[in-house]
Amino acid sequence: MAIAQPTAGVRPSRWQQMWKSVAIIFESRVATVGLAMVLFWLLIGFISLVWTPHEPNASDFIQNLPPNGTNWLGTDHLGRDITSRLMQGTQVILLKTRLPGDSEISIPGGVAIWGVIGSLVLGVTLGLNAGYRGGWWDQIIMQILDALIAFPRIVLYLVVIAALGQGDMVVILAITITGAPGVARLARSLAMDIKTRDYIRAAETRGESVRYIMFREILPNARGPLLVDAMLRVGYAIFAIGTLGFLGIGLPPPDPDWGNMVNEARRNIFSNQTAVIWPSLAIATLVIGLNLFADGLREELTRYQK
Amino acid sequence: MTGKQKKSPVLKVEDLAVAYKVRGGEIEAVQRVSFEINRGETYGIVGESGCGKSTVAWAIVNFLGANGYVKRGSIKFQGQELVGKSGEELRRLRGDQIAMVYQDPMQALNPSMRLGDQMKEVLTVHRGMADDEAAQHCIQMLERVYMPDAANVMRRYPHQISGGQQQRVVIAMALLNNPALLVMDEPTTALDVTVEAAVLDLIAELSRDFDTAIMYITHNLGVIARVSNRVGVMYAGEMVERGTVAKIYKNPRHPYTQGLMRCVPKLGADKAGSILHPIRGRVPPPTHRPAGCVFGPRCDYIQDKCREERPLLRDLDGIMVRCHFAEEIIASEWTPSEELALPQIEAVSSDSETILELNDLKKYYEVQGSSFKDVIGLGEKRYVKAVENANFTVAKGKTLGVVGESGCGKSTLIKTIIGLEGSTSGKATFMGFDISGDISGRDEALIQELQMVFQNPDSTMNPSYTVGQQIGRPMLRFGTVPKNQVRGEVIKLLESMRLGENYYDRLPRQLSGGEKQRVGIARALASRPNLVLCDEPVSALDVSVQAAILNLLLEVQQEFNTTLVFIAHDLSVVRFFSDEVAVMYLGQIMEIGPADAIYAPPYHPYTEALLSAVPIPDPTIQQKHIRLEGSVPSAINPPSGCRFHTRCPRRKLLPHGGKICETELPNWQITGDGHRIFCHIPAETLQTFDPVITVESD
Amino acid sequence: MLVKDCMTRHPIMISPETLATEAQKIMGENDVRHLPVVGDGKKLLGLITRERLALKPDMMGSLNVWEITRYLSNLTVVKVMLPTAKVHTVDSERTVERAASIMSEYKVGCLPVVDDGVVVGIISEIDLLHSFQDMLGLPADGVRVTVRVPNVKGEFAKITSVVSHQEWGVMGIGSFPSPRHAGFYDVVLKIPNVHKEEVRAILSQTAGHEVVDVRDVV
Amino acid sequence: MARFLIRSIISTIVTMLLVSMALFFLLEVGSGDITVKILGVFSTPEQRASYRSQLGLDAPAWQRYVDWLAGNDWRVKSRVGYPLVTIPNKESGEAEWWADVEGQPTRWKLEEGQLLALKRQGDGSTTEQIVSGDWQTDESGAEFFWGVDTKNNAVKWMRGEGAEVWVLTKAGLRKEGDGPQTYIPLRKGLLRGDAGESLQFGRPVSATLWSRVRNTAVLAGVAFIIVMPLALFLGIIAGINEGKLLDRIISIGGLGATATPEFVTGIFLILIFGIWLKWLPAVAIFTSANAIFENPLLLALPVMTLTAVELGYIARMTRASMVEVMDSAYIRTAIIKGMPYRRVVVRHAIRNALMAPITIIMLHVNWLIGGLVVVEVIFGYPGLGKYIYDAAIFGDFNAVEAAAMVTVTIAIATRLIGDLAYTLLNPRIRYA
Repeated sequence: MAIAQPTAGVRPSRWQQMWKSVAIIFESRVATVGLAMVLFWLLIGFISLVWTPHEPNASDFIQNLPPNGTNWLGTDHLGRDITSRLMQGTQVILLKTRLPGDSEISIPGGVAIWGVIGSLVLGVTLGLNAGYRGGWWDQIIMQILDALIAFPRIVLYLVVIAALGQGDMVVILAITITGAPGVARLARSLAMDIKTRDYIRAAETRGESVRYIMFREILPNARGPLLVDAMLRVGYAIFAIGTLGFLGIGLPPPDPDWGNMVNEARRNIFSNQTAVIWPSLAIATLVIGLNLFADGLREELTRYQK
Repeated sequence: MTGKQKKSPVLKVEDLAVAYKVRGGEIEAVQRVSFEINRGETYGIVGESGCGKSTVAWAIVNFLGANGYVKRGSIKFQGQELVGKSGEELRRLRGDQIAMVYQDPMQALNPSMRLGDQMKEVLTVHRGMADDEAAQHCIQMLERVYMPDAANVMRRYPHQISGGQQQRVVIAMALLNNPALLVMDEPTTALDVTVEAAVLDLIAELSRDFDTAIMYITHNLGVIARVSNRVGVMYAGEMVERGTVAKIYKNPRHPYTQGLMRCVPKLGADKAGSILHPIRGRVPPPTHRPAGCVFGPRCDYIQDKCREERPLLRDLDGIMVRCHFAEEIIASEWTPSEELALPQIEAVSSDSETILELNDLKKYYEVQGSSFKDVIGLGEKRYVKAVENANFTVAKGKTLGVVGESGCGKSTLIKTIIGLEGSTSGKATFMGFDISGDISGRDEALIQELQMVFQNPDSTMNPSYTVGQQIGRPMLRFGTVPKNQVRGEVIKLLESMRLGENYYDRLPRQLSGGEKQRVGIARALASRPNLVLCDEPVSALDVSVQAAILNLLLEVQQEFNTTLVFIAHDLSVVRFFSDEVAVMYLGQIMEIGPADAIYAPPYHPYTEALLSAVPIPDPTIQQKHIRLEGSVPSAINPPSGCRFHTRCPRRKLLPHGGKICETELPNWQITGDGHRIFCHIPAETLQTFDPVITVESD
Repeated sequence: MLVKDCMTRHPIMISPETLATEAQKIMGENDVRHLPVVGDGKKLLGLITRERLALKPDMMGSLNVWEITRYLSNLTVVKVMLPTAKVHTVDSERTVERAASIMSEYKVGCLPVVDDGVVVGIISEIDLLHSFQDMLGLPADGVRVTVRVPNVKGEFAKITSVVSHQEWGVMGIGSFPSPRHAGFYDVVLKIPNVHKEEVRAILSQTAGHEVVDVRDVV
Repeated sequence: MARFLIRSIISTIVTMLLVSMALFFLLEVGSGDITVKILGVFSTPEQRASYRSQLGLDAPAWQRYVDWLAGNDWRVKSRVGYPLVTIPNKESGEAEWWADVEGQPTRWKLEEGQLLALKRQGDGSTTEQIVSGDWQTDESGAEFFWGVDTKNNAVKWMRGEGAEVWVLTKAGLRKEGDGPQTYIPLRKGLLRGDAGESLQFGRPVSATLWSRVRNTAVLAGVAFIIVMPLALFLGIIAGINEGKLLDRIISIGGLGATATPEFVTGIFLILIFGIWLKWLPAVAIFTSANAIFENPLLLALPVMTLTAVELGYIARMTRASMVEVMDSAYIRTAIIKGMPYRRVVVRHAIRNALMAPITIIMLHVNWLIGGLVVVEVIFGYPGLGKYIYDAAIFGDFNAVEAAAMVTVTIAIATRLIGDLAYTLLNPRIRYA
């Protein structure tokens, strides 16, 4: 066959290929800006693991100081350094999860990350089963998911926390439960689309097992949209953690939590306005960054597919 | 009628170049295209996909999207330059003096507006006509395009009428303002062959009555031969040849046109016309066009000059051709080069064993109604009778072709055989084992013996795995090849598909449609099956690639002594390919027998109608004019008696206008040598019909 | 013969914003003498003829060369066209002779064919001449014979019965009041594949009929 | 269409049942001992157990679920032997349970081993009467009596074995003899509009819930009226200008507004309008449940916060849908038919483009409710959201259940409306 081979025999290395797929991000200005915002907070988080300007939980300073040379962003109503608290606030969201019990053990990966991973695992499993098997499987799974979706998200959080109490694991569970229906719906619609393809027929005519078809034939082709969705979900999760913290039922103290910082500073809003601004900005920029990144990525991916 | 001179062309396109701006530059999708269309003339533009045919059409109506523009050349409509006309002036021309009909009528109609409203606005906006007056006009026009129950159709929504009717509505809508130019872009491609034939008749009639100039774009050489007087052949964004249909079809001068003619099956009087010779390679994308002659890399006659210099359009006995050596190239003296050589088909001994046998196989699907009773499960159960009493045998190493229009049950038939669906009743045996249930009840060894080749090249391969992984999977799964030898076996298979070892690590998106289809065939053969079911394996491919795939299938059949069941909607493809042919209509096999017997009298009336509908790319061939009325009835409540009786053009040959057809099932009439016809009309009468296709003797 | 059968369909039409110079060019390139000016939906707004586009001396007198150029480059056809009210038009369902009488009465060379205000075609004197030729069977070979008959009921039937009795075909037929012979009609017939003397002999046999002219037309 | 409707109605009913079960079991079974919260941490296990049985919490969970959902008077009736009725209390107006003894509303109490029947008179007062002859005997020979006590429970007394119970009074826990063996708190059930008593306030939940729902409806309604037309308009404008500057501004602005949590938006609005500009009250003090009607300005900031969040979301949805529609073949047809651009957009595009957003907006209502909780907490707005929040923090599960069921009902009802609207807009389903 006289087909010109674009690579002329030399196959690009794995790294080159990976770079090529990553490079899509930089095609989109929106995604690049979003990524920069997320990376900024990740970097802050990693720095805070080894260094913060002051002890985050210690009331070492005068209360309600405006920004100054020592306390770059001022102090809060208990005289704690806001800069240090803000920096450490990234940890519980993105970098570590405290295990229940009195032990001081933490596992890597923040509450938001584990929550999203949880909803991905649960949602994808349910969604693939509903979408690929169809029939009664679909009816029953969707009915259950519909019931979950019918709960206003925050009511579900409140109910879960009212029932199980506060804690990192509870928040992860709450995020998992509220996120799973959305993931499942997406996975289901992707599975329903993909299962009409002829390569699924080919697998069926080979007598492949249902599990093989769902996880080996369908799932790899659904990963693009699922990844973009997961990115958005990390944003939602941070959003939710912030909201829970703000409502005073989020991650337990003593480690600083942005939402809770806003909540506490709000009570002193007339005497100290800066204290409420910083954590608010932090949450907003991180969530917006993730959204921008996901949005730009999605746009770029659909363009790429065209 | 009169000796009136046709003074000026309705449309005159000169040296047109259309470019699209893309990231980092622009692509010239169309270059150096010139042609003109006269009043009342139908001008055909033919070419494979990606040749820029549609771009020309969009350029004429100046609808090239945000990033496309006419880079060079001129488009003159009725003496006025269209390039650079203001938006408002263009708007007034569109829908008034220039109208357009394109491929998918379902997409072209607004799903949430009544058809009447969509039609009326053409008149109310352009002519400022009152609403009820416009409605009257629309109904008249719908009646003019033979739309049954026109007044009622006005109140309907697009999804409530059939595809053929949708296309009639679109055509009627285009003609409402009596345009001087009608641009039609593949208007019948999405339609079934009998519906297509009726729409083509309609187009010819309208062009005559309204004196409208029609620009007819299609990939189908047969359709061009039927509707148009003159034709332009496009290849890779250029018009490589143009002239009258009669001349070009008789004696094509450009190597590409010649190649096209050789690779489309012609449903002629004899089987020899069905031998196909593919063009090697594929159409280059606009970004990778060669420097010299665009067809150079695929041309059998390529010389140095062709690589260096772009040929100009030259006049050769009234045909304009873009080739340096057109005088020296004579189509009839062409012989296939070695790589395109046709497989030698040896006659398989006819007494070989039966491998597949179906006895009264039925497949019904339960459907849910929409009444309250149905929803709560108390309604009467209704069924789509997708396959009814299928009876046939296939001998080892032979090919059975199954033909029929969409919805005739041919796909369900093979899904049932392969086990994607279980049958409702009846018996199916394969190699002596029962296969009437679905695949979950079948033995591993049996599954391995039955494989399938799929229709759509874009979805036949899993985009996430490499070619090698996908071909290797059946080997691993069935353990036909030891694990460490899989790679070698896959490469062997790739080579017999004429794909090299370097394809092993490629991903599907790096392959062309034809290559993907080859890999699909390789995957089906990987488990060394005895029977391969092919579901329209070439219908989504360009004609020049189709031929290569068909020939490849024949070759592997020889090599592996595989039995094939081959589904197609196109009678001409099946003829060359099959030993036996079955014709299906609405779930029922109407006629079955050796291929040659199907294409000659006695015909089943449906086969006869199908044959007369197929567009044949040869203007010298005469076809009987038989058109089916109405549309295919629903398979939920198929007509009683003979399922074809509602549309049968031959029914009146029977006493009492064929009353018996409505009430009683016909018997199978055996007309010798395995040829069976399912019809009430006696075989002797059927025998007296003239052949549908005759070659004009001049 | 009705107007719709002999008119030119899909004539070249222009929009009112077209420049006069552009209209002139279109006329020249396409060899037409009349251009209907139409709005959206091909509604007739007026008519442009060559004369209309010619510059009128009284208008030009006061302008210098530059001003004329500028005037012309901005002149749109809407300013010089004959407005609809003054354009003679014809319905596509009218007879050809009706169209001919309008044209001769008003001494115009062309009529836009208008149905419900929408231009569906154009009929010119050339078109009428074409149908006249067709009527008398001009393009084909045959014998053209002129028979003078009295203006009495039944005379025409006599000719046709003779023709049909002979099993001749008729390719064209027409009748005119005989020039300078009041009370008579000249009937012109075109008959293929016969000898002209044979025609003369047979048609002369009818009492009262006189063959005034017979000739082979090639 | 009938098929579609029936399906969605059936599905809605099943969903509601599932939701109510999930809610009930999660809260009542999952949460810890509510009596600790009511009686305080210093109460003894004995006191708690007694109080638990008075609340009926010692019954099996499924039994309590049925009682909660469908009431239990119809079940208990056969034990008492008389029909059970509710009669409003003359003073408080709250419903009281009485047994209907041949037209005479009656309750009972056990005092010093004596069974007394309290008969309600027409003026609301009661007369006492000793009814020792009403004791019944079971198989083992023990004498018992089923009746209605003065605290709206169906109770079982055993003759001569008055149980010791801890009764909660205003002054604290008090030990009483002559207590019943078994309590079944009588209720009409959620389906009949009885959500039980608030554990926090000791009053019927429904008494306070409805004014809260009304307040929230006002807040959400005002926000909705502002958001919908504005968001759809912005979305359409952005959609037909795809890729241009205007589109970029609307899209990215919308994304920013949606991605910012409500409490952040709210705080910033308070800072800007309440503290820096001093245009609006920074912290609204809602003196009474009717405050919003007396001073509508109090609504301004909550509405603005909700608007900011919802606007971006709906506008972006509409934009995406509009972009897709404008790219479709039938829009191309309309343009090629020579329709003016305005007409193409208005007649051909908008209707199709609005189908998707309308269903999504309706699905989005429960997101809106989430926003409402936060907004009401920030601004101290006496609405449903704050009610749920307060109840959840206290662990008042009767109140949480009732309020959550209200929100779920609203969410599901709007979804049904969304489905209906979609059906009406989309002829493909309407005439399927």
